[in-house]
Amino acid sequence: MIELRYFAWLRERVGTGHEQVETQAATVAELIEELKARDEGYAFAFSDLKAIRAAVDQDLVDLDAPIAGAKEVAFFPPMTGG
Amino acid sequence: MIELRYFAWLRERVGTGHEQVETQAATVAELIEELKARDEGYAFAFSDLKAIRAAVDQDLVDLDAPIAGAKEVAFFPPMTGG
Amino acid sequence: MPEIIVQSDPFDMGEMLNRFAARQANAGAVVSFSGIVRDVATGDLDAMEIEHYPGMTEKALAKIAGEAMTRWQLADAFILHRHGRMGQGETIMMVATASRHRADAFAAAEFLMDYLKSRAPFWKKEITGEGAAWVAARDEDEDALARWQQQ
Amino acid sequence: MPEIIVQSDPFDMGEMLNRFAARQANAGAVVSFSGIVRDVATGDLDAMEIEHYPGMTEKALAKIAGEAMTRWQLADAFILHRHGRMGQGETIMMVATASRHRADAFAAAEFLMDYLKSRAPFWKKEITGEGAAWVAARDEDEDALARWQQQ
Repeated sequence: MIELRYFAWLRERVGTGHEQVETQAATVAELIEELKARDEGYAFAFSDLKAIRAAVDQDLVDLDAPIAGAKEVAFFPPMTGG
Repeated sequence: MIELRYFAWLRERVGTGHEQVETQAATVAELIEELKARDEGYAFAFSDLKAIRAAVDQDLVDLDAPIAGAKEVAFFPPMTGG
Repeated sequence: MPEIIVQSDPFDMGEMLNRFAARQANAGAVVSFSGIVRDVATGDLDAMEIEHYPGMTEKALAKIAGEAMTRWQLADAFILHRHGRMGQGETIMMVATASRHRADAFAAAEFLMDYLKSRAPFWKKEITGEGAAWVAARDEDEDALARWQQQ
Repeated sequence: MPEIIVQSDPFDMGEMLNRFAARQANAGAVVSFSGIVRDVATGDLDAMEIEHYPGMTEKALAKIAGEAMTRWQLADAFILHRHGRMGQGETIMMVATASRHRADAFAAAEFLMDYLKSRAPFWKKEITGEGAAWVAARDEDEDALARWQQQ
């Protein structure tokens, strides 16, 4: 089981801030494909991959990063701190 | 009559912070030559022209600047503010 | 060690600057940056809301500060970033750097800001008379980051 | 109009930063630089004494600040510089800039510092156990200035 976390408008579109999933995905990108296949809400949330950032165990990663052994994968839009 | 002012080590070497002089000099550089001709103290103070900065009426100028009509000419080493 | 603070409470930027400067035994140059909630173009901002990723936030800020400490001759660095709701004129965040060399203090503070803007997990939302809208990331913030990677 | 203060009295950098930031109605980015008296290499600094050129000092600082206001999109600028005698750890001077754009606030503050260092009529003298010595101007301060002239 992996803990998924969502932030900002991605959280609003998905409709939850976190959930636990079983996944066969090897990478973040494959995990996104699994999520998009679930329903229209997820498909819409992840429709523009250029606007999606991801973190594996709280480290920012590229979408082709592996998720083997990860406890937590987070998805969010580009950050706007400062 | 022009008011001359000296600052920092130039003031210490000349031995005064200000004085009034009559001068025939047309430029700052000519004025320096007149001063150097006065005595050894002035000659020593102005011996390294690369280390001399000047202001005419409180505006920083190059040594070849004219002094016609100036009320105040100041001499000092390179500035070390901040 | 750089000090990192993440909090929702308001803070006093002057007090933080004094506190930071007071612990610099021998660094003559102190630079600070403060970000303040400003109005939107339409002039009807009610509040700003900042969401963050607890846990990752502290980790990302510590990493950025550590990187600044190795890239420049810094005596110290400080980052404070708020989350939650704040009104116009309130201070959102602050960074401070201390060095013997002013160029290092300036460069490191600007580096911290550029990284904070687009690599620390904060998301701003503007609440106006029209409703609430997430602030879009700006291309120029990515460009600002790129210059540090070239070095 | 930029505010220029030349004084011998100590001042509180945090208080000055707060005062400056409080009058920025709509500039989200505030940068400050503070210079603090630090020890000399031999470790026996008793005090620093700063001589200046009353009249020209204020004029030179106002000119530098005015130039910063035209070169960058600044909402405001502030310069405070002390003269006279001050001990280790005391604040010598401070500049602050405010802008809607952080890059402008940073660049203008660094520009003000580079000009202040070698174009404002201040001269530093270090008083140590060995006696008093005028601080020599540094080539790198002239180099720092040169980059602004190329633009």
